[in-house]
Amino acid sequence: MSTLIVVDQAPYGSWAGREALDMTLSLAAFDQPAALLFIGAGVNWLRQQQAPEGIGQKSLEKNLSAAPIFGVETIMASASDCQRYGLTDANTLAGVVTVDDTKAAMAGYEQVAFAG
Amino acid sequence: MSTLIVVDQAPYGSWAGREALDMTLSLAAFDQPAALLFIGAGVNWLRQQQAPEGIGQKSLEKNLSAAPIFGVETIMASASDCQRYGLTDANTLAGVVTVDDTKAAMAGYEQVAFAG
Amino acid sequence: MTSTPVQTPTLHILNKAPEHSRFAACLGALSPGDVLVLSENAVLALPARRNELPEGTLAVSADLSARGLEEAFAAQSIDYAELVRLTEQHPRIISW
Amino acid sequence: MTSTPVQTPTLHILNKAPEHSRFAACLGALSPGDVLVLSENAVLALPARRNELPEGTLAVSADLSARGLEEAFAAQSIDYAELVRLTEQHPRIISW
Amino acid sequence: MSTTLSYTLVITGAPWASQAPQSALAVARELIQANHRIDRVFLYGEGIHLASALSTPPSDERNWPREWSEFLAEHSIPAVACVASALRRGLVNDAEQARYELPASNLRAPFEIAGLGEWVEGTMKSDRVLYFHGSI
Amino acid sequence: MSTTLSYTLVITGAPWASQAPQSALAVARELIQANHRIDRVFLYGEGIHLASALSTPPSDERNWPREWSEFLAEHSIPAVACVASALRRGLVNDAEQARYELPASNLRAPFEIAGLGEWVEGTMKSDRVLYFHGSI
Repeated sequence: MSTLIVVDQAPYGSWAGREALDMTLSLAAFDQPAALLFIGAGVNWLRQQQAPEGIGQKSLEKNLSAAPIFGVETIMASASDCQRYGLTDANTLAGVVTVDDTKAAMAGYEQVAFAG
Repeated sequence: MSTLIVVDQAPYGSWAGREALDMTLSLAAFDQPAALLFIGAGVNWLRQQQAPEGIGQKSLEKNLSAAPIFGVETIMASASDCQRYGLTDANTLAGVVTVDDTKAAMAGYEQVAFAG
Repeated sequence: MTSTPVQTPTLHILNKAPEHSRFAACLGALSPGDVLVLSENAVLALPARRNELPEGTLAVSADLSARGLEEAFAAQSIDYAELVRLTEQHPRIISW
Repeated sequence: MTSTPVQTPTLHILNKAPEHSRFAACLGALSPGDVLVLSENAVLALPARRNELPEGTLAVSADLSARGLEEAFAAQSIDYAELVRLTEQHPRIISW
Repeated sequence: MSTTLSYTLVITGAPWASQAPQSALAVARELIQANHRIDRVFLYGEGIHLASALSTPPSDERNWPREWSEFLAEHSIPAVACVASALRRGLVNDAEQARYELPASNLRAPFEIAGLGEWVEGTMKSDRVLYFHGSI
Repeated sequence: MSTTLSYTLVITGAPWASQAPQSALAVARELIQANHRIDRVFLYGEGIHLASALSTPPSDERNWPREWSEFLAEHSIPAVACVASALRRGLVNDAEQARYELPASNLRAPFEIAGLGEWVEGTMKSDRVLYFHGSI
């Protein structure tokens, strides 16, 4: 059963992105095919050089970068939303696959869920 | 100190509208000039014949209608948002003043606040 | 890697108000044969954005009634029992 | 009834992402002389909707840094001490 | 269709902040009515507040945590609040109270506290997984 | 400007669902630094969860309820959770526990429980009222 977890909420203003990553890592820990798709303001989770110490939070940047090591098969992001938020190859986390057609990306998974 | 409480959240999907009304009524109870402004999806609080028993909630319709009796000086709604959501004189609570210029409406109050 | 497109018709249950960014994301993800059910705040799209909704869009009756919309949109109204039947018929369900 | 327009310049503190309906509502409520400070998720408007923001828009430094935007938008960045000074200078403040 | 299906319900919206617990309960009742099986209810994120033993709404308002716990007990449906979501947000059972030396516990029976593995099992074994999110 | 002003801070966003308590604490510290007076902190709606005595985040994460309560105690700042918001959402003190015969109380000192009148007084008497909402 392949599962796609979708993140559309901006980083640090809510916990939804972290909780989505936890869900994805849990699936992977149980050897379930799992992937992440970032859309809308959610794509901003993928920017390099996040430094949330000043707001008393921990960066998710390392955790996201390490997700493939823990079995998360793909991290995708909407190409148009990345463009809208000024995310380019130069400032986006390595390993993120941008997709032009998020509808097609979603269609590739048997289950699609949001964290909140 | 005149206060305008603004409601922009849709009815029944969250508690913000109720909590906004409670704030407004509290101001009025202390003889503080208070008014309500509904904008965006919040204008739907003002539709007649709300019957939320089926979702286990209480209607706010009577409380809103009675607000002027308890000293709330004005209930305003964005004219363009009412139009967008199909609210007309025929299906809107009595006593609501539609305003074309919400910016000007807000400017008339010393304090402007949201419930959440 | 399971990237073969799943062609199963999907049941989309959408509870966000039309102004919410996830509302538009849901509309953009609909394929022919999918079923869209509006619940909670999303039923407000019937008076507001009716032309953008696919034909056959359904809405939860209790949520329509709560918001004073049951009479105007009775033709599209379904109760919770019918929503359950739709979940029986659709192995693939997305809750937006 | 206090409906005389208040002409005091207003400090607007906006914490919603640019996709949030309250973001647009805030931009629509700005008058000349008002000050707009973006905080939390709203700082994402700097890369996304810069052209729509009024000249002189400020953003909270800690929120820019958190989201990897401090370097690119340092010119508009203010710390919490400067935010407090803005609240001193503006008796009328709206938190969006 | 008269086949019995199994469901996992995931609730991520809190009572009194969202309509999620209400909608989920309405659907859950119909599932039982239609002879389906609810494998488990999983509370995640803000949804964990549904398992509070201390919620005390005004007497003329519905008490969603109480109604949910009665429904779960009546139909012997397992219900779990995600431990990571719950601890952060101040929802703890007796074991967590003891472990972290907290002044009280506030988990309402029959809800239990467990990990995301319970949710993963739902996605693997239940015929359907339904999510109930907040709407803002 | 070196004049001392008085502030009321209203927090409506919950910890671990919003950034509101963090932003409010950062501003509050600067207000004290700048010799201003904080008349009171008022928790409303979802914001009441900041007054939980049971929040137990992982040890490598900040504990906002604890940091807030330490800050309030250090500077003798009154802090109030709205009673209507709190009771619904399962935040109660000993008095409410006794009155409603609840199994526990979970209000963290020095937070207290009181009505919206405290907020109204803030809007009347404080020079500034700052709101800290959730951002979704």
